[in-house]
Amino acid sequence: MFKENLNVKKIREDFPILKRIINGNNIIYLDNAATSQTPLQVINAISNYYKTTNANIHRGVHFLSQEATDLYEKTREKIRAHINARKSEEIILTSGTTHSINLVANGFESILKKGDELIVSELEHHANIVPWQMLSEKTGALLRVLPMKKDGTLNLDSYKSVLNNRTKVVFVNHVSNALGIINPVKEIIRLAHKFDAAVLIDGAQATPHLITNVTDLDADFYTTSAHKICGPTGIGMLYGKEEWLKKLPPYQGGGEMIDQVTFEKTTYADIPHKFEAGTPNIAGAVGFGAAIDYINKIGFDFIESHEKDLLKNATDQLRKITGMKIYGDIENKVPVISFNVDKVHHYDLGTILDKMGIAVRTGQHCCQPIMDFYGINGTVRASFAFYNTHREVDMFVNGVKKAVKMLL
Amino acid sequence: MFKENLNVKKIREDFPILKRIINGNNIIYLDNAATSQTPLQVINAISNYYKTTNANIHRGVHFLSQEATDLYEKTREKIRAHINARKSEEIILTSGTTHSINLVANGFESILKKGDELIVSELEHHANIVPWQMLSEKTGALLRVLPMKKDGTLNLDSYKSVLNNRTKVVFVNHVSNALGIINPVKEIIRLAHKFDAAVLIDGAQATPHLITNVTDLDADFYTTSAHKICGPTGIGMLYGKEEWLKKLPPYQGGGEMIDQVTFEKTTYADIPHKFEAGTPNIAGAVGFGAAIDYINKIGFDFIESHEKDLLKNATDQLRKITGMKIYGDIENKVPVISFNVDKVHHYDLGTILDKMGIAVRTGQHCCQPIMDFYGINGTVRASFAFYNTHREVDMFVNGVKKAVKMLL
Amino acid sequence: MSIRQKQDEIVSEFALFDDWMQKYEYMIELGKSLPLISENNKTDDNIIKGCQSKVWLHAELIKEKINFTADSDAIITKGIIAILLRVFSGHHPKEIIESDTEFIDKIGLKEHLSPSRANGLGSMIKQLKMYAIAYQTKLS
Amino acid sequence: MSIRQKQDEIVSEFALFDDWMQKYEYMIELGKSLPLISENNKTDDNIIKGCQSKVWLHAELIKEKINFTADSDAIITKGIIAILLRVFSGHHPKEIIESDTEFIDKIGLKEHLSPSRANGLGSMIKQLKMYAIAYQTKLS
Ligand SMILES: Cc1ncc(COP(=O)(O)O)c(C=O)c1O
Ligand SMILES: Cc1ncc(COP(=O)(O)O)c(C=O)c1O
Repeated sequence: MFKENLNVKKIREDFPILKRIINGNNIIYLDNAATSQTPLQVINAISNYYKTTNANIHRGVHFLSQEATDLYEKTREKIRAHINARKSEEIILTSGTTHSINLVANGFESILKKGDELIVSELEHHANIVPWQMLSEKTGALLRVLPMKKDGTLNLDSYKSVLNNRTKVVFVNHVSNALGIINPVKEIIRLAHKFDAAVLIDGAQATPHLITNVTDLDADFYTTSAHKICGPTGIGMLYGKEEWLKKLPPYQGGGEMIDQVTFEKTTYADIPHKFEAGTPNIAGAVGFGAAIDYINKIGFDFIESHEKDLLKNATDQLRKITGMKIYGDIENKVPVISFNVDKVHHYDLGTILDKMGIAVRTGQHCCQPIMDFYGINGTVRASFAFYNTHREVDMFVNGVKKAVKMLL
Repeated sequence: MFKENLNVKKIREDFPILKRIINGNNIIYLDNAATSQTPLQVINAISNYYKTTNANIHRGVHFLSQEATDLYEKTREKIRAHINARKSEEIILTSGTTHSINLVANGFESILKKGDELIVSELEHHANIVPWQMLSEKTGALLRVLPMKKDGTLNLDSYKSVLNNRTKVVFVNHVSNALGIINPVKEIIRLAHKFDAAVLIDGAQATPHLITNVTDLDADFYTTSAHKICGPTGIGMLYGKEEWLKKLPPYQGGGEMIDQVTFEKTTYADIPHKFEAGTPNIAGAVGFGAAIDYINKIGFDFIESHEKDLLKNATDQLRKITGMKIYGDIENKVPVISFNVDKVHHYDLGTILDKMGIAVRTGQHCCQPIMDFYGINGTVRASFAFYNTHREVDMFVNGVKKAVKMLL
Repeated sequence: MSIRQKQDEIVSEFALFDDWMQKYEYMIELGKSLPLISENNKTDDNIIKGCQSKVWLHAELIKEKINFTADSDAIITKGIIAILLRVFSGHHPKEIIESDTEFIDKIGLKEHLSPSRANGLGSMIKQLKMYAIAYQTKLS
Repeated sequence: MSIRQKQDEIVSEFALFDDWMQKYEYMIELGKSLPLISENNKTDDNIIKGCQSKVWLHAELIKEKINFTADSDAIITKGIIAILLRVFSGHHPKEIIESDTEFIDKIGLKEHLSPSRANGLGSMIKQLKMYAIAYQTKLS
């Protein structure tokens, strides 16, 4: 039996949305892998920014502009410290993981030649597939697949046989959003580096649950979105090793990313500014900084241990339901459970759960290749966060039981 | 003499930042062209979104996701109505003008051939130059210039001589951010259409001051940023005619913009989703919608007439200062004044004004070609908004006089 | 019975339910019991692209009236389809064109027709109307 | 006088000012009065890229001490340069390397050294230290 953690009760006070009533029931929010909820600390940081500091940043001589620039740059430094990057110039603020990955894929257009190879894992989110497909079409580089196994883990033996001297970039998520499995990215990077291939790690689902250390991983690129780690929408980051960021051409053209502009010739600014064209999401960056402070205050020791309990509790109970099939049901996971119940359509199950006030995600989770692998067209995905309780787990499991009974 | 408008006093209550004290003085914010201030109505819309509705949109079956999707889509419709577009699918939500322009320029890569021509006005912001330079390099299309005249207006005669059958895209701002001059974009579009060239109008500086009617203008593309019209950072829009948006390939790859994904072949969703990869800035969109409601409540009749008064008041007074040089000093302007004082460096003037609590922008304003045209390396730019007062104009003019006295 | 009358009938039926449970149990029952479409009309051509639950819709003009058959792989979607077909099938194109779907709102299932809902029902109604318009053109 | 002593001296001087006006008037005066760099050292090579006000910096090693000269097109920037040169010019590379710029904070001009400030002074101090490091290596 799992005892309710007393800290969680206090933590929940930070999240006004968790008191929301849906269809007569208190909401049980289990769609955290799609987006996490936002604590008052972050909401207030954003409001205060607009109430006291709002100004366009960089190159402004006036007070507010300086203050806004300092806040913006402070977030860059907070991210650097949080993921243990060497230099803050290695942190690019983007509008999210999708933008980060597109920026890198676009940059490789000038580097790749026909005959070069890219390796994508079968577990990827569309955000880490489509930009590379577009790149592959433009450059003639071949897109090869790092296949998954039945249990949801990656097949490293196949990976070794796909890797070769022509491999230029490997892109793998740190944690799969559809299954929650933590991938052996350090090993994947080590193997790729033997062939001098760059590795991009999509950390969108990892950063909410684990401490990331890009230096220890030796990742060439690492991405995440603030909205998955208690931060605001419209802001995210790209970590890139200095050598790589200097090598890649800029992505978008505009203000702030230039050095000199004439109609004949334009020269670009240094990193990180080269990649930050236009007015950035300044308030979003302020919120992102507040979110990093917030999760560090909660602490990853607590997050990891509480989430592990939630996952175990939910998995243990779900497994007992007749016809239950959990995809990627292994130990090494973040608290994400993707499942189906025999003869029940995931959409129906999600709809009934919603009527009970239980928010889960249903469908393909932007991972059609995984669905194709399992020969299904979707799953129900319950994803937990550190502010979820064991009582919510119980109500969720009861909800599933009740819904299945209605639907069968 | 100008009398203080009583409505303005009430309006200012909506903007808490206007009460901020800088160096012992109440701030006088005259950097509105860089970013406008944010009213409580917008700040609260964003906070409330996070406190009650926050969820990832599209394809979610649960209540919050539906509610968030509705809010997001409502903003699209509000923008459509506000700029009088025909269909809401013609509105793409982007992270801002820079993103919007890059999206279009990138799309033309697949359309242009070597020998095709692009026309850029000499008045453009770097955001409307650099993406097209990058495109020109990639495609071999020639970048030709629509020149400006001494008074800051565009030389339409030269334009006519540059336009020809090879012209594929013309890009001009509706209002110049460095000078504030309103350009004859309807005529520019009409002339370009004779040669079947597409026209992109950068409306970043127009939408805060004028009602835009894209259908009347017959613009092919029109862009703006929410942060310039009382909205949040990190969100903006691209209007594109349906025919064009269908013709252009997607910009970024990722979730939401796809129809089917396999490693062999990916097909894309319809417009507008084709151009909205990944989790958008949902809270930003909510704030953008609130900003449109807000400025429409204030009303453009009021905005235009009050701003005209502010501009006249400030211009009349500044002209009397010895050594004053106003760039683009004509009638047909929004309330932006770009100037220098003989023998005074713009940076010094801006610094002293800042010490008095007066926020102006100094430098090139991301318009190096205009600076090159005038043979200067910067100006002081005071830009007004509907919440500025005549008292602020007076204090600003006095501030300039005092600063010049100190510096000479 | 006219489309309007059928709609009113359904609204009164649904008024009897005390809560969402009863309502959804009823829809699930409808979804389970109705044979909706013949297998040879369940073609890819007849598929309406929703994201998660597939919807097939087939239309035939029989004596100036449109006969709709449809199906879905999700049971709740199927239940709502059953209700929609009961209302719209067997009517003259003109009547279908002139009708609305407000009754869905009245019986508290509005969210299922939202264009952002991942079940294809919104698109199904659009498609249903498109058939009516197409056949109407043919008839006139 | 050591760098530290000069810094303390400047801090006491600035403590006499009642408000920002006096302080800036003093800096403007400094900026106007000092001949900072000889025209033939005002080359593009010696330019430090700030965005709005240009800064030129020239360094020479004379008898194990670095002699700095500098200039700017903006007068306030020039004033601060005058202060910086008074402090750092004429010292042994080692002393320069070991010194800090905290006194700028104490006299209330910190914002001018912020890396985001558009006047190139932040970069100028970096460059100044780089010269010291370069000459130090040469000497040792
Ligand atoms: C005319 C013009 N175009 C484009 C931009 C770029 O807008 P943003 O920085 O919001 O992308 C600006 C803003 O400075 C502008 O004034
Ligand atoms: C693994 C993974 N990669 C990428 C993304 C895309 O992130 P965003 O939508 O914030 O750009 C997501 C979010 O759904 C994700 O889970």
